[in-house]
Amino acid sequence: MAKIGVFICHCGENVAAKIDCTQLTAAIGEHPGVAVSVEYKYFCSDPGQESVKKAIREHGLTGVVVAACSPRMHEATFRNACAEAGLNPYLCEIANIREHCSWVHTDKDMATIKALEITRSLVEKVKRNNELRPIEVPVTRRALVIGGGIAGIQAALDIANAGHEVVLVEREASLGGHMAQLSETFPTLDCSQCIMTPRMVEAARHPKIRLLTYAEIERVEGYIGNFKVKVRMKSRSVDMKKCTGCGDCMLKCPVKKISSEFDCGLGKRAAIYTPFAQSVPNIPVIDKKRCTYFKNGKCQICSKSCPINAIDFTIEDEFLDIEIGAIVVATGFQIQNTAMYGEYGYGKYADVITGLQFERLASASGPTSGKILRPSDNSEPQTVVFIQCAGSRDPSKGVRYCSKICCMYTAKHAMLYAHKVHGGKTHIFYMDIRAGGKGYDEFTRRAIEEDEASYVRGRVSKVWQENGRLMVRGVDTLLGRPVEVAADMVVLATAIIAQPDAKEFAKTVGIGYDEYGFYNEAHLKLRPVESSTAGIYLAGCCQSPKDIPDSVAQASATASKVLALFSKEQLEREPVVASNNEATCAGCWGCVLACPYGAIEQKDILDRSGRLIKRVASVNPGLCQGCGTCVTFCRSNSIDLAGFTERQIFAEVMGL
Amino acid sequence: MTRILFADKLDNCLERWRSAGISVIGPVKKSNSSGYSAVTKAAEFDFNLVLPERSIKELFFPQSEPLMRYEIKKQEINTSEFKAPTSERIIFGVRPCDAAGLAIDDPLFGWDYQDEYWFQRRRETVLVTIACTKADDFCMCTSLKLTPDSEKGSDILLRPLENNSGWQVEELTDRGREAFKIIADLLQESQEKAAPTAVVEEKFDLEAALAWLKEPENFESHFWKEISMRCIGCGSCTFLCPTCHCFDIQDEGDTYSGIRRKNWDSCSFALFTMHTSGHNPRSTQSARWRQRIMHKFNYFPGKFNLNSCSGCGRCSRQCPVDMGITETLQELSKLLR
Amino acid sequence: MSEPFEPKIVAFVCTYCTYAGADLAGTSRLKYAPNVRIVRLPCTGRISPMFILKALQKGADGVLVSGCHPGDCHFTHGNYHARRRWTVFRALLEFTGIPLERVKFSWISAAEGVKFAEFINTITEDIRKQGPFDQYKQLIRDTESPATL
Amino acid sequence: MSIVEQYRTKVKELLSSGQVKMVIGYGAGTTPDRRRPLFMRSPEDADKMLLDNACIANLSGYLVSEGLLSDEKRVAIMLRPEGVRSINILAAESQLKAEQIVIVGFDTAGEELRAIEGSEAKDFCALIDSLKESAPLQAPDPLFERIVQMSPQERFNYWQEEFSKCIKCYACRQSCPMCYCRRCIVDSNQPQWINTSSHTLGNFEWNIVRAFHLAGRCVACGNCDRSCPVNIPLRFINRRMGMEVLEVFDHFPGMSESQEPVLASFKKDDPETFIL
Repeated sequence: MAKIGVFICHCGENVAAKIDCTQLTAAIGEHPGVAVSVEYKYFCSDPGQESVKKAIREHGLTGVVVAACSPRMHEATFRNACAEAGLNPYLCEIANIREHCSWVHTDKDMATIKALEITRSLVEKVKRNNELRPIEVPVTRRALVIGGGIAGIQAALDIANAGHEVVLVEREASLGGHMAQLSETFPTLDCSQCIMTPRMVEAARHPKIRLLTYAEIERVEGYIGNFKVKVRMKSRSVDMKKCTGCGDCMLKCPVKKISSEFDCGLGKRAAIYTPFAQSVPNIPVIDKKRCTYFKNGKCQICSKSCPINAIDFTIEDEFLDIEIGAIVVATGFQIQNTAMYGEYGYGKYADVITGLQFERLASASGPTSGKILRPSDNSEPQTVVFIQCAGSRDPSKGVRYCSKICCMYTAKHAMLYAHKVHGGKTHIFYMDIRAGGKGYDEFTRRAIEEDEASYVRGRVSKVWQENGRLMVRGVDTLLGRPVEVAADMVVLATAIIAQPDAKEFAKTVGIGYDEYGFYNEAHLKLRPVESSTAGIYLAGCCQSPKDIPDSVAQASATASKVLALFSKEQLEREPVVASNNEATCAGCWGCVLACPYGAIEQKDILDRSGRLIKRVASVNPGLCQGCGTCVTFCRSNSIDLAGFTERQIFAEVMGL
Repeated sequence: MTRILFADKLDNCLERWRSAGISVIGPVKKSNSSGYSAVTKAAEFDFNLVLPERSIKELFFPQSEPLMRYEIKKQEINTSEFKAPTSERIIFGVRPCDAAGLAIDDPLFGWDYQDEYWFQRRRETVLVTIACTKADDFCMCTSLKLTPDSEKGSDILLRPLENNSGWQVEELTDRGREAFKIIADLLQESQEKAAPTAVVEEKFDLEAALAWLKEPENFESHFWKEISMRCIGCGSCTFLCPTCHCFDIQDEGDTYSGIRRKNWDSCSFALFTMHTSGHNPRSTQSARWRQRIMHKFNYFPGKFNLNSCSGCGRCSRQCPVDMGITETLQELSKLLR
Repeated sequence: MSEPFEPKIVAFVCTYCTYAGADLAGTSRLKYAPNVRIVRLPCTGRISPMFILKALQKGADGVLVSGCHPGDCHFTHGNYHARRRWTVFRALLEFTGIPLERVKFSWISAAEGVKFAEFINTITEDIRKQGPFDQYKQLIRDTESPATL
Repeated sequence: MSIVEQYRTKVKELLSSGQVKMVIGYGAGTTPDRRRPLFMRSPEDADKMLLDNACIANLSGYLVSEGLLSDEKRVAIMLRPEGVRSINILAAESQLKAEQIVIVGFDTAGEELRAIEGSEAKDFCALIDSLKESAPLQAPDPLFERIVQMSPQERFNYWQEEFSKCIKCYACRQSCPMCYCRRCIVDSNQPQWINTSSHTLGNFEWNIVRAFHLAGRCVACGNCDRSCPVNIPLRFINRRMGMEVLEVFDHFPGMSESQEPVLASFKKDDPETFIL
């Protein structure tokens, strides 16, 4: 038999002024199953809580309803009190008679009736509450960081420095990502390589970090604290244990004219190569598509030139299975191909380049050793036009969103150019200058005021070649007139887009993505670094366009989430999770599709001899967040949600 | 000379009975479905139906009968019983198979516990049966040793006249005589001839079928699986059957009060025999169909010396997959030969 | 009739948005009609059409269902699933003759205390104008009457 | 060769070659106008097979009867296009594997019964696409139109009268290929969401919940409607649901085995004009 205690709180005058608490106490006392009903001025006070505990002990209560303020205020308080008195905390419910009743109604009689109905429906609910215990999930205290750009490196270092193992996976042959390609960085103009390289080395040498470059994630299974990850180690054809990184092979390789991805096509590389001089690890890979041996079965010059026989053409892809507790996804971005702007002539005129190509030109380790030279004739451009929003904020041809970093790097480019080419002129076509950030607006002002960048507010309509120069026609919307500039080089501030395989990869890992392919955070404002899947976190541009400080900050934030998760051996989770009645489940998998968290899996029911009897849905309590969408979907009423079971809700409605 | 009730007097009869406090029920087709319903005017009767789709059973054993109301108080539960209605009534235009069906169920509802919900209604009801002058492919009363003008269960038997203008009246019971006394002056003596009763072909050898069913080894016969393969497990045969009588007790209500009801149930339903443990002794549809046949033609006769079937043929007539008792008994009576 | 008709309205709301919005209406001391009883669920995704049917069986003259605005769902897309269900269920109610004025759906965020209060007032007045849901109540009464024949 | 003979030959071939262990088709019924499901396991059984315009029932529900497909052997079934759509839904909802089902297709739309090409569900995609295109153009049913035109009160009364006839025999459910749950929600009694008593309230609840469970899944084969022993026009409710999902979500059930269930998927910009 149910023995429910009902505790009606006056909340001083807050409740008592509009609800006749004495009448309410008497009326609810007559409700079937109510063993005790008492009123008190402040149940949330110490003596109030003590009286609840005393009543639980004295009457042997099987459930408690506190009619008071919103459960969002004091549910935790009273559930704790119940637990202290030996009653399972989930056998306590709160009837909200303050926010939802006394504070919003003026008629005392009506308010009292309403309070009674609210309270008794919760008495009916609590009669059907089950004892619940926090779900404990064991945690493998090893993190996986996917992506070896600045965000991934930062996250890996932060986690490793806290003493936990990290597996850092990078699909290119070297760490570094986009940041390694940059020249100087805004707003301080310090050299990107100078701040990046030490980080790369630190990550590679860190005793807690296992660095897997030229590696890709094949499969992710499991759930928070207990992922099983399969990593494909792509074959380098170079024995990593032997190779000393002397570079002889690259010098001897006869195929040398491959356009360098790292240099954005402005430089060349061999078929056996490291992406760039400071690569970490400094071990080359063979580009099998271009290598003469792999194409024709003849050559092997690199192998012959290697003093220590580190080159082995027979090495195949290897697979590693790693147990992981938490995953940081830091897979970065791509820049948009601006081919859709035929009118800007990218691809047609060699001197129309992207911002990233400009970075390579300006980089001391780049193809021009830091000199700004035109790709067409290696001459120094005297006038450079920068076109901002060449793709961003353009719903018709590009993308709708702002790529966030272009205003700043364009200002930086103008500055770098001014510093390197004295007397050179810059014109910047822009839509708005978005320079929010520490030192950012000052930086753009400096570009304008000290380095005489000429900002023209308006869009460029056409770029064409005339007498060896690039003619740029646009409009100055502030002056309201067309502008035409003869330039030697045009730099397009192209949009940041998601990695081309971002959506596929999201499915591999099991996280959500938006229409652009950027990964969805669990909550844009309050949980910006968590993905919608528990235990998987997001850092850097894979979530949305960001600059370096933001990427680093987000990376450190993911590290703090991972460390919080790793702070205990067991992960405790609210037991408000779904579970399935396997006997009645029809195995239609509607719940599997409907679950926002991928928390429902298929489970085979076998008989004693191992024969398949049927397949049913099975909820993984480690992943379930307790929304209950599956319950509503389930036609056979097989799935139910603890804390809000069908029985409880039914009783609550029927008790109204 | 026989007494005749002419159809044009029917409205007067209804009026007489109504003034005597007797309500009249008869075969009616409305909303595209036929059954026995309350009638106030003769024009509402539909005597052309071979058989109403829903059987007469629901007038004595309603599909959902409230048994008692309960109110849950803190210290006690108050209950009040529902009684079967006590108003007198005449069901006019009953088919002989339906009347016989009621007679078949009488011993069932009274063998240990007298089900007053049934017997109260039986006592208060006069069954005025009309002999059948036409039958369809599903009628099988003759196979059950009944006839299209069987008297079983009836209080009055009417035989339609050749010219369809009325009925010859045969009073079978005192209750029938009572009811017809009220309209005695509306009946006429006449020489009018009754139309021939319908010819219903005998569809199976009942004795052979019964003998086969009694053989214990046939319980596990492969026959059951074969014959029931297309059965989809709905309850339409059992619910339309005039003699099927299984029911379930349900409480319906909210926190404060509710009603305990007696609802039809069907041995065709997969959950009919489901145990709380999850075990289901009749876990296949073939076991359930076997149970239905065995119950009607083996267990029920064993207990009451009666077959629990009056040959109305509704089970076959309305089966969504064209199964039914006829086919099953036909097939199994063949097995013996 | 001297007593004005006081409709009974049952609301099914998600705890993260509309429930919190109702809390905000309370903390802002906004005044609204006392006819609504709230049933709290974790998410609109948990709100089954059967809840609505049971509320009607319990004698509700109106039902309202409310949760987070699209894109705001705490569980990322419970409300998108709910929206589809509602669309379909509404069509079903309409086709079987349940007046749609009696079953209302809304998005009310945790910040929309004012919207909540106004919404409750509007729906209460709407349903008061329509009067008790007699057609449905007759069905309920029928279940309580003894078998007639 | 008549079309029946062609099909008999085909069935014999399927069975004698061992390609399938059973062919589910139609045989003669009790009366000349009736057809009943026929389970053919040997080539000779094919002689009992019939095929004509009276072969209306959608037989696909038999495929999910317990144990039939568990030995992974193939089963052939005679289906109209709606039946093929049922197969797609059953496959999409993991109740069977489409490649295990050999479809012997035919169509009774129009005057003449005609054969349709294909042997697996995926072979009928083009046909089903064209059904989707023509779905909105279906000739209106006068009674359906009348129901739509009614006031809510009239509609309520209309349906209550219809539902009051319901005897809860569940023939609608049992004959429906989509009602494959091992335990129907109406049989779930903790809690008892749907009153099992067949008073009009209970009948209304049952019929509305069944229609909801079929929303976006019903292929309008008509099995429920034909099975109903008290002739409740169930097809109308299902049709209304079908119209809704087609109009609002562009969903035509049973297009392919990879089609997502309409109520387990969503678009962020699904219409929501009714949400205040």
